[in-house]
Amino acid sequence: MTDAFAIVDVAGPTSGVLLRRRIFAHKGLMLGTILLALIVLMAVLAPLLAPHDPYAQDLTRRAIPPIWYENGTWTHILGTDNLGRDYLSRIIYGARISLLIGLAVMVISGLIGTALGLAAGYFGGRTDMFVTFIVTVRLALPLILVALAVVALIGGSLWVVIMVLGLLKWDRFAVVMRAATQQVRSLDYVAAAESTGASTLRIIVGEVLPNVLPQLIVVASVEAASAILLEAALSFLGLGVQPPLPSWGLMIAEAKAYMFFSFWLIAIPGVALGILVLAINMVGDGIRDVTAPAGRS
Amino acid sequence: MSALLEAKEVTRTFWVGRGLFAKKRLLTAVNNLDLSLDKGEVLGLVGESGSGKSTLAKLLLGLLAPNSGSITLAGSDVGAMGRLALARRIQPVFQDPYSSLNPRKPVASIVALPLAVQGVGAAERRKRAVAMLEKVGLAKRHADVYPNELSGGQRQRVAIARALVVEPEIVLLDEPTSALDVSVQSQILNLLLDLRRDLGLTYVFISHNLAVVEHIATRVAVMYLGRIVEMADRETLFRAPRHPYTRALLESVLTPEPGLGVPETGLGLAIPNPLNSPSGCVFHPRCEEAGPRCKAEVPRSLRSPDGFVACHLYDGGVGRAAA
Amino acid sequence: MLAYALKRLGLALLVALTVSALAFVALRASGDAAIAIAGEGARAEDIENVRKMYGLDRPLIVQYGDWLGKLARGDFGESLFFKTDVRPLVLEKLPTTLYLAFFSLLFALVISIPLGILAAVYPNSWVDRLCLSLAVLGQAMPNFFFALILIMVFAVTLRWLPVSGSDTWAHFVMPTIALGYYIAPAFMRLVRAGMIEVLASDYVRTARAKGLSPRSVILKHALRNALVPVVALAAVQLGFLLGGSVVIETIFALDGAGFLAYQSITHKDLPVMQALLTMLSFIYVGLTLIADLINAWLDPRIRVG
Amino acid sequence: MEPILSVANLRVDLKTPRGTLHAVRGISFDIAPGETLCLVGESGCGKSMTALSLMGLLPGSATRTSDTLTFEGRDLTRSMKELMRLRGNRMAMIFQEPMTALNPAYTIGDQLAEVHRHHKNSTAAEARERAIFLLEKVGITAAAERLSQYPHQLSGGLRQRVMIAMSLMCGPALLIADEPTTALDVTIQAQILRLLADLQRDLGVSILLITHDLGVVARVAHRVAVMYAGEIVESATAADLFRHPRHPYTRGLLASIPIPGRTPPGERLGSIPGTVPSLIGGVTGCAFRDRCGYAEPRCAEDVPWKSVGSQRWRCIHETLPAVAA
Amino acid sequence: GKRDNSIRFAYDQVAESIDPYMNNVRIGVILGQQVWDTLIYRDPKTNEYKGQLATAWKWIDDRTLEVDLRQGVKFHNGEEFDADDVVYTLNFVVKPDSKVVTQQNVDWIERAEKIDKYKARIITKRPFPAAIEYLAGPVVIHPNEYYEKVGPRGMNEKPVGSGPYKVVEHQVGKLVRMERNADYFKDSPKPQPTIQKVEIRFIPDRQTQIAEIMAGGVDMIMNVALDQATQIKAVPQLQVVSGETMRIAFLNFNSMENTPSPQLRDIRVRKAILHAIDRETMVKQVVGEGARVLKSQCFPSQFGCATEGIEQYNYDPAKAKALLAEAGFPNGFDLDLYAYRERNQTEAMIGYLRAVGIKANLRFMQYAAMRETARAGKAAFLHQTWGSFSVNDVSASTPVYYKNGPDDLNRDPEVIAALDKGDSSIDPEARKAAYKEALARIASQALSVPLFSLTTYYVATKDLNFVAYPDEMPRFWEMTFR
Ligand code: HEM
Ligand SMILES: Nc1ncnc2c1ncn2[C@@H]1O[C@H](COP(=O)(O)OP(=O)(O)OP(=O)(O)O)[C@@H](O)[C@H]1O
Ligand SMILES: Nc1ncnc2c1ncn2[C@@H]1O[C@H](COP(=O)(O)OP(=O)(O)OP(=O)(O)O)[C@@H](O)[C@H]1O
Ligand SMILES: [Mg+2]
Ligand SMILES: [Mg+2]
Repeated sequence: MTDAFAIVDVAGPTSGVLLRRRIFAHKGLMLGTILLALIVLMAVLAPLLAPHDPYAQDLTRRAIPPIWYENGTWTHILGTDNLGRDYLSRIIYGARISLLIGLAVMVISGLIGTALGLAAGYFGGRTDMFVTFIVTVRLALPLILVALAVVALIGGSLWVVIMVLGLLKWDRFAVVMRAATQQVRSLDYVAAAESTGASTLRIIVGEVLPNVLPQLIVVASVEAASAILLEAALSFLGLGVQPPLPSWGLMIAEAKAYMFFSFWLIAIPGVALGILVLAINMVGDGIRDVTAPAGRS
Repeated sequence: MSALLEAKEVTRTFWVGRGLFAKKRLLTAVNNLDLSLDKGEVLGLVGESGSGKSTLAKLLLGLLAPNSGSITLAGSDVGAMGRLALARRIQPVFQDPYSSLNPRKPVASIVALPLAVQGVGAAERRKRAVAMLEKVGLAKRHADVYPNELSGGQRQRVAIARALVVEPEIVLLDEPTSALDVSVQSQILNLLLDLRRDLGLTYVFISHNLAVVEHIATRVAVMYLGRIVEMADRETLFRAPRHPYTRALLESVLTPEPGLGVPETGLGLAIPNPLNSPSGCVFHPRCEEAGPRCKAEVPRSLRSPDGFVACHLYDGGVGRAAA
Repeated sequence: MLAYALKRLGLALLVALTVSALAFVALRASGDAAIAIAGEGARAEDIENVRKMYGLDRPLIVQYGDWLGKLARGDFGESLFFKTDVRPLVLEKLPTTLYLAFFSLLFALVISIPLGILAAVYPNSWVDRLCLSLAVLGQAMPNFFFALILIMVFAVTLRWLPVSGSDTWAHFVMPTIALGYYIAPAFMRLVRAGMIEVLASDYVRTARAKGLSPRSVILKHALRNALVPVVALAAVQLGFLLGGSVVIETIFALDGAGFLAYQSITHKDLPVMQALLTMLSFIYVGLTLIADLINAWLDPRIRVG
Repeated sequence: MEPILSVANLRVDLKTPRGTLHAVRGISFDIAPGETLCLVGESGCGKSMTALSLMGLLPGSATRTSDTLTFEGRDLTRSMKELMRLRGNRMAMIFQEPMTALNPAYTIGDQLAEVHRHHKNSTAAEARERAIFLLEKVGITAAAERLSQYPHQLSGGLRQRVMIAMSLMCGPALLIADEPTTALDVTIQAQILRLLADLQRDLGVSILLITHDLGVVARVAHRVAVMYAGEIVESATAADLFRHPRHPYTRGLLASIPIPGRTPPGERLGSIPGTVPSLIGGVTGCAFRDRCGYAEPRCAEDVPWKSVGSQRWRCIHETLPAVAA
Repeated sequence: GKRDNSIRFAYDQVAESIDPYMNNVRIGVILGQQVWDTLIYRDPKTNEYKGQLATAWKWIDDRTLEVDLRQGVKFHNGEEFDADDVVYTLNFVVKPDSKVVTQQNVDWIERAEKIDKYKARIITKRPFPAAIEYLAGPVVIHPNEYYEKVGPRGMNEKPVGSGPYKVVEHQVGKLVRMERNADYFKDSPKPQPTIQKVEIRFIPDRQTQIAEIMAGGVDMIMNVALDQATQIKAVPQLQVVSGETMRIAFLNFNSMENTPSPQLRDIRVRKAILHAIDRETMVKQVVGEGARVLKSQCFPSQFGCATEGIEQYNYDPAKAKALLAEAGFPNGFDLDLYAYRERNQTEAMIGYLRAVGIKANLRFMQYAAMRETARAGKAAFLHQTWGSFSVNDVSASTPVYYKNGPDDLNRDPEVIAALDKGDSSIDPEARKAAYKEALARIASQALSVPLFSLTTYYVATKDLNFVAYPDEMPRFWEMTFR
């Protein structure tokens, strides 16, 4: 049993090293992270990056095409919108709005859904029945319709949209967290923690939550992406964020009037939105892949 | 002598729904069961899968409440005792070392959890956890690794360390070695024996491996469909098993002795189904010696000096000639 | 079986009841219906009259009870905006939306199941990569954006399909694609994940050990089990499509329930809103029931206990 | 007699994120007609990989190489088509988990008949008749009614009997059983093993039985091959192996199980220190040397095969010196 | 299309009912004029009144109008037109129980009386000189027997009028199909229709409408925004026709005590807002051809609409900023701006306001909701438009918002007094003077921002002949294909 008998590196790389290796080997995750980081950076540094005031309008310089068109100009690299506002600046500031919506909705709905899901999965029985019921009720309520109705009745604004979506979009969190918690609940380390006399809260926070975290992150990413798209849909119907706020969804909605003749107006925010959602989804998928016990076989 | 841990007429049922269209049905996992455990004993609990061993373990640990009957620890009711007080006196070790350790926590904090719950300070906690890890044969460097970097045997040591760190009187071991390879199993069994000797522990040792139970237990209880059908000292039970099920069980043990072939157990194919417990003696459909009385009457527990047996054979016969 | 049916029916009723109660309270609380009913140019006393006439001055719970009572008789009340009975109005528009949702679902399934299977059978191959890319890209493009592009390409430029309307099957092509493509990725992922899991299962290994052809292993032994979660998702998605077709119906001027809902929202047409929400919730619960039954057929563990 | 299955220098490599895992590292064995060969060893030593590689059921990440791999004189490595014709037909397999090895979506009748109809081109009625015959043969009463039941309606023991019946549907020459009783209760285990032994006597099939339970090995094996870390370290008839275990690992194993009547209760058991080496990366010399009480520096070099009669083992020691661990 | 001599027309609103009394949307007005006739017809070109169902009319006293009715007119269902129809219709719509939606169009009527088969009298509640204007607009005549039988609901499902087109199919919320009324009475001032069929489809999304007309799915759309209209001009198979309308746009303040935006109580703030908006540029860039900057709070052609001697506020952001600073808002302030249509114009104004430091949050809603909010005193700053129901008299516009009515958010006593004088005087000059006084006061107190008149753009297939009128009414009966 001396070292002379050591056969090979028995331990192999530790799991931490392996995880890091998996993360860096995962192209989607890396690409998604980079894209997302760029967009976040753009949002944070908007005042520094934006060449113009995103709200400054000049009706005499309306709908100037982007630089790659024949009559584009370097003063407005992405051109201007129908009120003569610099499109690039609006896109840059728009990242703030879209990210804020994604994040805020994710946090609100995540808190609600995770609390419900954890409670249902952990306590089971009546609690579970109750949560399952309200999830069913929630699912039976057509999300877009209810969101539209509420926004229509109380008036649209950034925070109204965030609250409405946040209060409506917790269902997936609840469903996934419930299943994940049920699964973790049945594992012996929870029973072991219970037999140490640990309080329920301690068990949920210390034993259950860390183990459902990967699923939580994945759902959170999906929900953030879908919240951003939903806001865009609400804005599209005129019931989302209100102008002059440069939300990408709203920009698409306003640009749709120009789509047949000034396609870039709709294409640019459309592509920006697509890239953001794509990046978030790629990050979510990547996390799912690298944290899955066996990885993708 | 009053028992350290005692279960009296304990019953625990579950509602189980099977399939969409079926009604929920009542499953009696533990049925009117009596059990006592004395200080310093190793009580082996054997029985087939689904016979209620784990449920009984959870009842004893206070993780489940009995539907009826009482469980007392040193005379006081387990249900009324409070989780913390109970946890100081009785701790479990579970079967699967892969699922019994939280994969997101380093080993030291897993072992220290019972101390944290008891309110021990962080520094003290770590010191005691590391000391305990050394006691179960793990190196100091293992304190800061995560469970997935440990082998099955090492994990089970961690689980044992976690159970022992609050210095309980009773350790409840639910099939602690059945997921392990034999070479690791022997290490764990040796460790358990050493710890018991050094710390004066009392064990409840659940297993379906009779050879292991014979090796470690001082007293053995045999469970069948939620009941204990026979309980006796180790020697008595293995030398002179009385209940037909115990006998069949012993006959089924395959010792590594070549040339003996596979024994004929004489048990029928009527696999026990806890959802559909037979009437009378629950074992009668598989029993070679069953008679009409077995179908009709639940056998009483016949006390003997070191235990009891629940079988009509020893309580006035099974009735007319076996069917 | 009967007990099960009754239980599900009870659940459906309870859900619909809760939904309608929620809708009732929320809608009544957020705007004065009397003003909406009295309409353009009404004076304060007109509004007061309306309030008395429609019983809007009574406690909310009494009003709700009243509404329920009428509902039990199949009376959804009268549309404030269209001034006609709500029931025929909704029933007339609902089929369009049901068709649309159904065809979209069908479209999504038809593209996602084969792709999902291929991706699972050849993991990490180019098919798999393609599927994943499609899935990710598909979910990134807002469906209204996609719809507008479809219109631009197929209706305006190529003139292959009519832009809007709901008279012939051709009118449904673009809406179906626009709505269906958006939910297809979820199915694709689920089929792929389910197939990967099932293909790694013991019973598929058994089937292979029996010497069966790969085709029969995949289509007979694996697919059926992998479809169980897909069916459940389909029910949820169909429910989602029913509600989510608002945008698409608006764009394509499809005269369905989604658009009716949009109109009733913007016109504060409470009875219609309420009827739609209640009906949609009922349909949703019905769909989950159907999904359960299909799953019971697919998986006998559910069917025979 | 010609061996029915002949394996020489079989290797199975698996690609894993940590590197290539050599699950099976050059093992050779034969099985004679009507013989039961037991492959015994601890978890992860490559038993299942060996079995799966014979059946051509290795996971996609695995590659198999061998010098010889013949079954009934046919080279199994030649064509996948041929292999598919053989498996389920001439060679059949039973798996460890009776709970999950049957497809939950189909009746056992379907699943039994399917294999017969596939290989024998039989009619539904013929297949059904054969299924009933075999179910009765494996001790299932009311066989005809069982055909319309679903797997989940049967207990584990019954399901394993169904699996056995299924493997016998086409009258195979070789049955590969990978831990067929590990998941079962001791009483059921005894019943199943006995059934297998009886079937072998009646039908004359060869059995490759994989297990980690030395008790099972002792009772049912004709010959035994002990695996450690992807290699066979010792092979012998059951009688020889238990009477004279030659390899230190075999000895360690036998010492670590309590044997009723022989091991004094409450005494410390023998044990093998350390843990199984990782199979990732190359290993030269004896893989057991880091846990072996008899190890010497020579063990790191090529270790020769020793043999006495039909007993063969791979160790530098002819007989073990008296130094204990 | 031209081939089958039919017009497919798309519109973005649905009429809640086709019965002209039971809806208050423009498409309802459009339908009303195709399917029904009014007693009097106002020539859209000359603004001259002509007899339609009436042949003559005269005021008997200042509350009684006597009308002679045309003979030989038949409704689409064959019912003959006579005084009963007039009497029944008018008496029906003034009854509160009838729940007529367009109250303001009929609530000047007290009742109608039949004199003989072809003569009737209309009695007004008070002297009402504008009655002729209304009888020439929204007050259509229904067939009494049919209407009595089926009521407004039946009228909606199967409309029957006497107009140049008859409805052959009505799918609620979806489309209305009409066919030429071959028996349309020859003497009508509306010419005999030549287009065989008109299909009015409801397409809510403007963009879809444009796609439809570009794809040839419809023949005509209207209310196209300036930008799109400009661009569509480049499409060879389409024509763009525009015309100024009587609809005026203005910003309205709530300057009363309980205003939600107390900043607006300060006249300097209001003046700052007037100076902040570049109306000239807006007219050129976002409103459209034919539109004009308004000099006072009324449509210039309206009787009494003074434009001289009214205080004018030119575009001067620096001055606006200075005024704001003077008022104590050097860094501007936040307020809500309510709007319901011409959203791009509202947004442009938000941009202008922002440039001087006022952050206006857009609250975009349906008209009714906006008006409710304003009437409840919860909205202080509104982007309104007003079409005066095409009535060419200031009495139909300015007083609505400034004469102490429910929509008056300022209640300036001087304005109220002056407007009242104008409305109740009979002498034209006195009226003019009174209105001018009111308008001047509104301007000097900066109680409104008169913006501009609006233009309506129509897009149609190239081969359709039609004219755009200031009343935003497409007249299918006079359209033809080239
Ligand atoms: C035949 C003559 C007219 C009749 C019978 C009439 C009737 C109506 C009706 C039904 C509405 C409802 C909403 C709408 O379509 O805008 C309305 C409201 C309105 N009308 Fe007119 N209208 C007429 C002409 C006009 C004209 C020419 C204008 C302006 C140029 C105008 C300005 C308005 C305004 C500002 C509203 C407020 C509601 C809204 O715009 O949604 N109207 N009138
Ligand atoms: N939470 C529960 N809900 C429903 N049934 C349960 C529950 N826990 C246990 N059971 C049932 O109670 C019976 C006894 O289970 P238990 O786990 O105690 O058996 P066991 O003897 O420990 O078996 P094994 O040897 O397989 O661990 C089984 O039939 C089991 O299915
Ligand atoms: N799909 C796989 N991917 C990667 N490694 C695998 C896979 N399957 C098995 N292995 C590894 O291959 C080695 C041999 O596995 P095998 O299943 O043959 O062991 P075994 O002897 O059958 O063990 P057990 O007794 O646990 O069944 C093990 O180290 C195992 O971890
Ligand atoms: Mg158990
Ligand atoms: Mg194995």
